[in-house]
Amino acid sequence: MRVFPIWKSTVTPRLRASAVRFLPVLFLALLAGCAGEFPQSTIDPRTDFADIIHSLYVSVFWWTMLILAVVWVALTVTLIRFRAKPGDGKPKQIRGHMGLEIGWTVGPALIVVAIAIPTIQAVFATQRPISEDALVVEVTGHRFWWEFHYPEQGVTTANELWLPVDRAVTLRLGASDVIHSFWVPMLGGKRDLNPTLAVREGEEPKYNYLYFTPRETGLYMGQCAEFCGESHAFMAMRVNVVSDAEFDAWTAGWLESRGAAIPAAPAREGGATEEAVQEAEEAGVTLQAAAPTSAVDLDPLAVQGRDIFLNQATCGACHAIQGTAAQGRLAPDLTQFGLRTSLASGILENTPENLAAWIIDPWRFKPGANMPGTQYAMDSRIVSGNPFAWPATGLDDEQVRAVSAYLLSLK
Amino acid sequence: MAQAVAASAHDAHDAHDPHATNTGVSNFKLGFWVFLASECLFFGTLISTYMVYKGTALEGPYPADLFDIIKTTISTTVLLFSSLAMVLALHYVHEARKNLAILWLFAVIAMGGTFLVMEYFSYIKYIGYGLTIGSSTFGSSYFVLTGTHKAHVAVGMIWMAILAWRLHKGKIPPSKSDQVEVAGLYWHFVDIIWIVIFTLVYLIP
Amino acid sequence: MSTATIEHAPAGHGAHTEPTGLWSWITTVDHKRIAIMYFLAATFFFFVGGVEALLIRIQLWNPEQAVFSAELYNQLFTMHGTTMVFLVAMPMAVAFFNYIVPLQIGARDVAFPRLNALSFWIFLFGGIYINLGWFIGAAPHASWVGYATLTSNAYSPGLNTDFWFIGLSIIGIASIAGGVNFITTIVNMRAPGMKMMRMPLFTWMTFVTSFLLITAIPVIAVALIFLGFDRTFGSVFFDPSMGGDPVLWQHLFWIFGHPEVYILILPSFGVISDIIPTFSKKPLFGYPIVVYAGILIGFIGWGVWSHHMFTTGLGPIADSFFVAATMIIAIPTGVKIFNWIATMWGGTIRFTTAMLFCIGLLAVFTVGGLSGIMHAAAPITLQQHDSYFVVAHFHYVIVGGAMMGLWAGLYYWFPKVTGRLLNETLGKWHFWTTMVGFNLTFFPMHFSGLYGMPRRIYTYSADLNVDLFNQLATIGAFIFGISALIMVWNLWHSARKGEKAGANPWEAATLEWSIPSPPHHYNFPELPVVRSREPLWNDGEREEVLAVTMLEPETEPVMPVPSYWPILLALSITVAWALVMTGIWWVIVLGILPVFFCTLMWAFEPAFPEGH
Amino acid sequence: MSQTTPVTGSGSDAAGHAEKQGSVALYIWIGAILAVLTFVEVAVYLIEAFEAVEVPILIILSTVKLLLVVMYFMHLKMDHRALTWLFLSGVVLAVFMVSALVVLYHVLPRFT
Repeated sequence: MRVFPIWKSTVTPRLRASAVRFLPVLFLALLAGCAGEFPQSTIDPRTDFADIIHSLYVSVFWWTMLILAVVWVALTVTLIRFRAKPGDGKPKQIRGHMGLEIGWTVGPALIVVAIAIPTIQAVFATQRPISEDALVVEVTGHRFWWEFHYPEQGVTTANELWLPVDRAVTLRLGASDVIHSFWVPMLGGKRDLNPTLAVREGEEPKYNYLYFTPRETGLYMGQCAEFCGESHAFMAMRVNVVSDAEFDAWTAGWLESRGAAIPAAPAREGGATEEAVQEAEEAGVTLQAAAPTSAVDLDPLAVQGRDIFLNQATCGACHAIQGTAAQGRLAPDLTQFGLRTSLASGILENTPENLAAWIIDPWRFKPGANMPGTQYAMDSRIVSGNPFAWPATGLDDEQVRAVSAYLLSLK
Repeated sequence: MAQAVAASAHDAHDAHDPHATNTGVSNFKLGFWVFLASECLFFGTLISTYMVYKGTALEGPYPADLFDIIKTTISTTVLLFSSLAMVLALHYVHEARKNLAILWLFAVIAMGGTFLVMEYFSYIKYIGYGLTIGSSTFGSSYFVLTGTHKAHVAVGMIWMAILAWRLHKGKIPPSKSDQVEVAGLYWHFVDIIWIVIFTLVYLIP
Repeated sequence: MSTATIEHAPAGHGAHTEPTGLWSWITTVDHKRIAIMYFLAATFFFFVGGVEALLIRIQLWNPEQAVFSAELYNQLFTMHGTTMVFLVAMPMAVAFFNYIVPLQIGARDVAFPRLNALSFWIFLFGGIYINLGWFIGAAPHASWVGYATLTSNAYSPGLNTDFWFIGLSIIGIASIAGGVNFITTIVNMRAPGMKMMRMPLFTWMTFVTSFLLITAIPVIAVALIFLGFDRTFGSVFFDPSMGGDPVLWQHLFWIFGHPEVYILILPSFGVISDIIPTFSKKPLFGYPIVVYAGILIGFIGWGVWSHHMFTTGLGPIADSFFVAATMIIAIPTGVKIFNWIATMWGGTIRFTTAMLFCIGLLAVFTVGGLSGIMHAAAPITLQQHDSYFVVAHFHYVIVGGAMMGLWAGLYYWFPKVTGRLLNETLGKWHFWTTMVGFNLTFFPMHFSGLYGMPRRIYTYSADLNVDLFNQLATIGAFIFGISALIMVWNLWHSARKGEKAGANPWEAATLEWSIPSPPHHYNFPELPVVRSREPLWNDGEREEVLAVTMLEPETEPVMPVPSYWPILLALSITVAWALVMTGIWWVIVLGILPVFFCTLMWAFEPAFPEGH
Repeated sequence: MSQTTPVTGSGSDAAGHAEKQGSVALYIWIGAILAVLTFVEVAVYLIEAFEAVEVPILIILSTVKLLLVVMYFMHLKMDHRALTWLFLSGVVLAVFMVSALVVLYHVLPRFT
């Protein structure tokens, strides 16, 4: 009997390659019977790191399908062929067969080796720095929000991570309270943020790291992947991968908000320099880089809001806004807050209504959060023993609107 | 647990037919060896934790500030000799020399007691230097490890006392020597755990 | 019936008629009664954990919906996991160990009958204790793995975590005692001629499981003690600000936790290794290989724990070691599956409900095993860890493996326990609703995981686009719930009105089928002498001759006497442990005194009737 | 696992207890050796010349002590082989666990 190599003759190599790659995805989508956008898909890689994982996944997927097919076919054939029929006699009493035993030990062992070798290669490939001049971001997990600090640029932000496209990134991961896990599926696999251990003087604390290079601009969704308490489900984040110019403009804007002298370029491309801002403007980026920190630029409501924020409600005890007296480090840095697309660590769209509702009652959206509402203190709804405490802000709706207007004006 | 397993001495079927088991070893003794295997893991975890935290204490006192090797060597030797006393006690139970057996059991209790008293004073000293269960990872792992061991010694002493009393009452003839033998296994096991602790905690820097 | 049985009791043993009444159950030391109590308690907890699962599924029906509060949801999934692992799967397996192992090896009871009773009562009180939190609204809420710092006083104030760590450590005592008991029983109490390599596979796997129990449980016990000290006495084992490493908790938990997985699955492997030959009318294919594979799984299972920690950041060298060790386990597991299929090959397969569950296990457990291979590849785990993909994986392994096997065993051995067959029609309904419900619940979770839905989340964003998968899962869960109701109805109905079974309704080969159903409380009037691996099949040649012969009738089987000290000791241990929660030293000392007293009373109480 | 022989009613051990025990002299000898080994350990600890080889020597010495107690005081040498296997399973896993954790915490970090 002639064997038709259907696979070989009808599929072009290129198509085949892409089929091998996307068949599992297709197969899954078909089975699911629905197609749509999956912003946290683990099988839609957009970085080198995610690519390595995905290609390993695809190859292991096919190996497992092969094994599954063998087992299921053998099982089905056996069940049909040897079902009890009327008049069956006593079957032959077979106790074993050494050849078969060796066969089905060695066979799977070979498959295991075939899987293990690329796996271990991938283990090493994904756990070493990509390049010397990678952009370093120090990520700190808090209950229930993310802090991002760019030591090279001197920029600190929260919940929305900005990364330049096509530049290697090193994320240094740590946590301030419990274990969290950084997971933006399209950018690659997760890595835990362990609470940073206190060490003896002169010793370096241990951190975890993630290394990758985003290769497409876009807004990527992620969330905490290690159970961290009551609002674990609401600890989301967004990663904004932008062009170099946009990134530089963003950092420059942040530094300008701070009102401090822009530091000299310490590393590659000088972080955020004035030239970079100019370049960005020349490139036609419409980003509002220069932050209007002077009262002149603000509408009256926002001015009133700033006063409430800084003086009446003393939000600055926990929050920081660069260029103002607010320099708290317990809660998200709100500089350039108006640029954020989301609030409350990625769970709400950043609209004035949502912001007002959040300021009035954070627990409505994020139970267990450390932020006080307008009517209740930070610890009043938490069982005793919470080390954090802050009184209710006591703002009325008008004041809340003012604060919202102020925060949204921070661009 | 130790008590529960020990207490099931009477459970063993060999109470009425000592030689009906497959191995010829009584259920009680065999079961106790299995229990000791389990205890290995129990102490193994405690020792692992001590080893993991070795050298990570943020602030003193550190082991080097505290440990008095000479004193610890003396208490270790006392515990070692209590094992010798234990094995002699068992020997005389086999030989049906009740009074000698009781005497050696008392020796076991006395030496165990000496060990505990010496260790108690070193605890007092350490606490005086500021080492507590909450002062550092060294304090936590050291006190829980050695404290668990001391609890085992204390349970063993009570067990020996009960055996001595039963021997005195004539309730442990040579045919029931298992009761003493298993207690001995327990005591020796506690001893070898100390051998390990002495080396890993006190001697290895 | 081709196999002869001994339907008579030795004459003149009126004293051995079984006592009845509640008191006789409370004080019983009979392994069969203890087994039944284990089974009933585990079934009760199965429904508790099942209701928790259904509530979880209701909450996840739609995205961004809030049927319960986040705090209550956290309690629900924590208790679902804790309950299903420690209060359902384990004790259910122990119920089978208790009933079947002594019968399979030809013993009259386990090695330590009173210790056995103690194990049961401790388990029961511990199980109740963990659940007490529900009544004051403070059920455990830090997930079943209880990762450190989340369980510390700072982040878990209140009693929630106290109920968890105290309850679990109480149950641990029961498990270690059970493990000691079964190892001793199997090594020491086999009938004449029952060599190790003649033991039925279920007994073998009980043996291996018991080793895992006595070696793995102490590790979690110590970890729980550390946690208790941290919470109660201010030690700093897991306090990062003092250099205490939360990752150490993960190590200790998974050093226990991975053997625990095999504690759950190996008994089921044993069960189906006994059932498949019976309903294929062929001896187990490759008996020694299946035995060695089981031992190997247990042994290697001890060295793979860090594959639960690939995202923890142990570094590539450690990761690679655990990748390799984990993948090696796939080999003996695969060997077992092929041996089971080969056992059926060439046989005459009868599709009884018990056999259907075995086949179901082979079909779905393989799926779970293969997703396990994906997780063994560390980089893939970086994407799938703590996502619903993992939830799908371990439910395929634990429900599709462990529970399926136990249900197979239920249909297989129910006639031995009650003397009546379970209704086959209801049984098939049970099987098919289980298969449909189970797969509908857990298969879609692979997709929600692949599309980025983390586990242990109270609700999910509508943007994730995983509503459909969650809704399928919820529908499946309710079908699955119905299947459990069918099972219970079948148990209730058949126990009273089922068809009479006789001694060996399945024409099985092992020793437990040589005695009447239900067995006398002393099991074997005379101890059998065994000459082959299938004593009732006469070494493969099915004839009307027994490969079991009975020794000369003993004058009187001497059975241990009932005792109330096990339940009292169990109660005092539970109370003593609970008092540790107070952290007041004299209360703790007072709590220990009753334990001491009960232990002494137990020790001095004769286990056998006077004169023996 | 344990190799056991199915014995029923075989009284081979019936009178065996006394024979299986060592003599008093043996026990005293073992006790003396244990004491000497302990002093050697302390000497190794105190004498600075041994610093380089201190750890392996200490581990070997304490293993010898441990084996002496288990084999003679606990009679494992004279008892049924099954007991050795049962106990060994626990010892092996415990040693494996301690060494694995020490390697994970104190050795591997040096390579990264």
